[in-house]
Amino acid sequence: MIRVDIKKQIGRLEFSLNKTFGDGITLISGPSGAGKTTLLKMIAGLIKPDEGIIAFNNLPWFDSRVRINVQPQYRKIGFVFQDYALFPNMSVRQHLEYATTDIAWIERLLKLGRLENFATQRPHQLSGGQQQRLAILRALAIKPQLILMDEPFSALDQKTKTTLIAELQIIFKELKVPILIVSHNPQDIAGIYDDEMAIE
Amino acid sequence: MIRVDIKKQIGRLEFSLNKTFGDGITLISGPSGAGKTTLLKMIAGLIKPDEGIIAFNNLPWFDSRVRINVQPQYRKIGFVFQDYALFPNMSVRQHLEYATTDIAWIERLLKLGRLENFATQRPHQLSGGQQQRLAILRALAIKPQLILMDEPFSALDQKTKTTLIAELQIIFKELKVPILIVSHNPQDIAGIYDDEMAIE
Amino acid sequence: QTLRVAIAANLEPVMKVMKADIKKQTGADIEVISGSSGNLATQIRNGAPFDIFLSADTGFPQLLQQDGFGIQPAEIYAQGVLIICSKQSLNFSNWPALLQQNNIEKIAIGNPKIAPYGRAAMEALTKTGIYNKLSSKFVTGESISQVNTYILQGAVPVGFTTLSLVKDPANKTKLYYKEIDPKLYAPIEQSMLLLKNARGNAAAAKVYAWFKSEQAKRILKQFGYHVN
Amino acid sequence: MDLSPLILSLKLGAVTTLILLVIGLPLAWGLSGRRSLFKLIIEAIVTMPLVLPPSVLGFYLLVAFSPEQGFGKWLHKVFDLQLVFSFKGLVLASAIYSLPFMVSPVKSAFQQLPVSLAQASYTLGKTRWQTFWHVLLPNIKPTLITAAVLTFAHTLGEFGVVLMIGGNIPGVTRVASIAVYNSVEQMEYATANVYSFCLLAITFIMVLGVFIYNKYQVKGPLD
Amino acid sequence: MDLSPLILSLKLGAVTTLILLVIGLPLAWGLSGRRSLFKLIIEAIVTMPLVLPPSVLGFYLLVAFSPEQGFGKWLHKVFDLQLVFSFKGLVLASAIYSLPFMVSPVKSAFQQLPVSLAQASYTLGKTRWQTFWHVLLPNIKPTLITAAVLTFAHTLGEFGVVLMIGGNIPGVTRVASIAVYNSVEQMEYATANVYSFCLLAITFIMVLGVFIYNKYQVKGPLD
Ligand SMILES: Nc1ncnc2c1ncn2[C@@H]1O[C@H](COP(=O)(O)OP(=O)(O)OP(=O)(O)O)[C@@H](O)[C@H]1O
Ligand SMILES: Nc1ncnc2c1ncn2[C@@H]1O[C@H](COP(=O)(O)OP(=O)(O)OP(=O)(O)O)[C@@H](O)[C@H]1O
Ligand code: MOO
Ligand SMILES: [Mg+2]
Ligand SMILES: [Mg+2]
Repeated sequence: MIRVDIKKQIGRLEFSLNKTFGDGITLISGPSGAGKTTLLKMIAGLIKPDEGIIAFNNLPWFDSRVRINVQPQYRKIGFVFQDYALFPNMSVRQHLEYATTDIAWIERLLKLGRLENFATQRPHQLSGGQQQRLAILRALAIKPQLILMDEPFSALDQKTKTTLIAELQIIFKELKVPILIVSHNPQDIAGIYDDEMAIE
Repeated sequence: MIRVDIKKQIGRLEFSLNKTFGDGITLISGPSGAGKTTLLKMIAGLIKPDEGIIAFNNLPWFDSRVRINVQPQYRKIGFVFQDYALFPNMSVRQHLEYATTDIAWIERLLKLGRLENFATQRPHQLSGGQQQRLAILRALAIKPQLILMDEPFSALDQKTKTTLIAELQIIFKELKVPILIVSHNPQDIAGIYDDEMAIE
Repeated sequence: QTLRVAIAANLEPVMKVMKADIKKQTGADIEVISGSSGNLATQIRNGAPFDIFLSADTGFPQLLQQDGFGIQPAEIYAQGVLIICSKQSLNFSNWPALLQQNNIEKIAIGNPKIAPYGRAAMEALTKTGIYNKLSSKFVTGESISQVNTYILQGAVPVGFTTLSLVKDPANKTKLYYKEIDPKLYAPIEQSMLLLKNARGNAAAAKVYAWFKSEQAKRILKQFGYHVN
Repeated sequence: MDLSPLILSLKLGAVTTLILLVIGLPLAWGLSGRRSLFKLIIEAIVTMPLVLPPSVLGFYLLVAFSPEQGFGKWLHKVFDLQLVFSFKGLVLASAIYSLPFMVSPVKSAFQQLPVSLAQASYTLGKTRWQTFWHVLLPNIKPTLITAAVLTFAHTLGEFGVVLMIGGNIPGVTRVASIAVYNSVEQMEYATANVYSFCLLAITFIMVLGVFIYNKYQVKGPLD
Repeated sequence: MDLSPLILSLKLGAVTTLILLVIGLPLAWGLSGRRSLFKLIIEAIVTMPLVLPPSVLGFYLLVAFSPEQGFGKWLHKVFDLQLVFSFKGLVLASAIYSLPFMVSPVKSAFQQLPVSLAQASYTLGKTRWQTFWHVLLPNIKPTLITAAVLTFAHTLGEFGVVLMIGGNIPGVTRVASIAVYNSVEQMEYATANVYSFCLLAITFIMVLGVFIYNKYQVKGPLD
């Protein structure tokens, strides 16, 4: 469970939100430029809100009044970046090995993302959809206590997407953590999300 | 009209295609990693096919037998890159000014992409969807004789997408050129595409 | 037009005094370029646009003359004096023994190959039979003025240099020194050469002649040089 | 006090940096592209001055350009050009000497740029030169400025080559680094201090200016 | 022929480069981050040696470390450490002198990396150090190698400082650049040639090796 009650001035945009996200999947939607990415980054501790509170399971991660700001490292978040943010120097497998030492888990993830045959390739040698799948796998690799996904399926074709989401659901069930998915294609995860939030 | 009859070895993947694309929109689909991006880059002259012919309006752009390979500069193609490939040093307006000197055209494009208010921002100050719209505008700015779009709407929400596509259609009609759109969401341009091609 | 006079480093203190006098007597403005005698000779060989060369020995000017870089034969203008010198009040009465003591860790000398004062120092050390014993203590200066710097900055406890250093009224540092017995080294006969660059240059000839004047000799004497 | 060595040094630094910007940037760009044996060799040659101690470089320049012999004699006779013991010679030497300081970092920076940037520019109909000027160069600006400063500074600090082929001629080749050396040798420590201080002050201000400019490049509220 | 100057030069270059890798990389990384007045000042100080002609640096080191006075005397007494006329002194001087050649290009390269790389690493629970080692450093490898080569070469080329505080002691401080200078002064051109050639050959091979390694980094069929 994560409680978010924050304000942030982004250029001309006055962003504010007060919401509690429970376990399970929350779909976050909203027009382009509404501040969805910024929200996820604030929850992850990568951008500092101007004021407010972010609390995970009643543990404060950010509190502007008492100047608490837990480093992203300690938040144990699986973050799928909208632009992937893959490491150009690492092969597919190295990405996962960097995140976890659990080899069985790595194998399972590679299979999940259909990337077994590309394990030694670097990001610039992958197609757009392959890169995006790697971004998802890397986020899951650390077995996070909170998952933030920023348009995680935008580069995938229907079939790949459907199978991937089906298999992801199994993992999500195992992990039993709050999952925030920013997506402009609600039909992608139609029927499997538990909550919904529109920004602006 | 563009005729493509080429072969290319991509790692393990043996890519080959023989097809003629007429004016109007062709939807290209296919699973992730099938070679869609590679195809567009070969047509644009950014990747060299192993062998074959690419001819635009019967003018050879590439012909492996006679070693013709027209430079990308002279192909006058509007290319929307899957990863945008925006220029970090240029503001939104500068992107368009770099591509064309036609100020009225620039204003029209900015309005089309709803980026008038972001004209002075650089790519890293734009949201994902704003970046993608800029990539589309830049490709149109040169008034191309062929348009190649690689997943051009993947980062846009439904509403933005619908209005954008409606307005794009007007421009496409004006330009009367072949338009190849790689997309895994055929419903995005449902009803407006004239031809369809699946890879693999 | 200014004249360029290349001088051996040991002449630096003297030259500061001479410059004003040359201007007064001959009307010529001179630019002074200083270095070790050997270094300057090499530069002259490779086209350095100098008019007059004042060396710290006779060999370098003579060789230059032989190879066609001079206008007329080299002439001796002074004889230099080698000293052992320190900032510390050391007792130099038996300097060969002193130098062998452990507390003297470094000894500065000029580079024997290019600085005639360095060569003289080496001869003196060899004649007293201690050169080889001291070899690990030597610090070699490019020219005698680098040796002077080492002494004055206390980078070395002792060094072999020119008498003109301690005769320099501009030098405010208290120095302790002893002249080396002239029998221990071949006389430092300093020669000068009018270079081919000065051909047809009356001012250069005038300045060259000035160095042989009584006035020049008087100044050289003040700085401890022997002149005849 | 004689300011000419300082002025000479700054002039030498400025001229050399300018020349190297003109020569070095296109060169760096050319070398950043696809590998080929030819490029590898050019690259090695460009890097040579880097591994050459200034005295070695000075020595070879002296041998090559000494007006008493060979090529230098010919230059002297035919063009009345003497490259040893002249300012032109120092410029030539400094340009050779500092070339890799311009080329190497800039080349690395070009290599770090994603290829898609140039590709996007090409599809817009832009030539390689336009792409170079408007897309590639602006995106390596921090490195570019750093390289220019390194080059300028490296030239100011030039000592060995100048000592070898400069001849320490006031107003022509007695640059500040040599003047300091001389002042020290002549026990004029005050003069040495003044030269050193001026050199430091001028360049310090310059460098600080560049840094501040570099740092306060447009940045958004979320950076 | 006496090979010790060559060996000494290579040793000096290697030791200095190693020291500067250890000190310079973290420094460059720290300086690449957000702007602050403190960092700006540190950066200016790091850059100082760049604008210092070697003769100036040499003179001040001589004054500072002279064993007869002040700090140098204290070092000598307490640690029995003499920094003038010793190899250690040359290492110190070279490290100061070459510091900006390591720090500046590496810093620029760090600045050119997208911030999201470090951010992604942080979200994986990695510390700043882990991120530095595994993500940032590997992604600036071409620049890193270039900087190391520049540093090594700059140290090999060191001449002015060594001339000032080295004292030309065979096997201790007579490095190759000095040996060449000396040979030329003594008109022993053959010796100068041999030293120059050896230095060139060794380093040329080294540099070429680095380039080839750098170029043949994993690249795919579509690059
Ligand atoms: N560094 C920045 N400087 C200035 N404005 C910025 C910066 N980053 C983002 N913005 C602006 O903040 C707003 C919100 O951006 P954000 O990336 O959060 O949008 P988003 O909801 O994720 O949009 P999208 O669906 O297009 O990805 C946008 O209007 C964007 O232009
Ligand atoms: N530089 C490269 N080196 C090796 N393999 C590459 C390289 N670039 C692409 N590939 C491989 O070529 C295949 C086709 O890539 P391409 O980018 O054309 O796919 P795509 O159809 O665009 O896929 P997507 O829908 O995921 O973007 C993929 O399997 C990819 O891994
Ligand atoms: O004055 Mo000298 O030539 O350095 O011995
Ligand atoms: Mg976003
Ligand atoms: Mg693709």
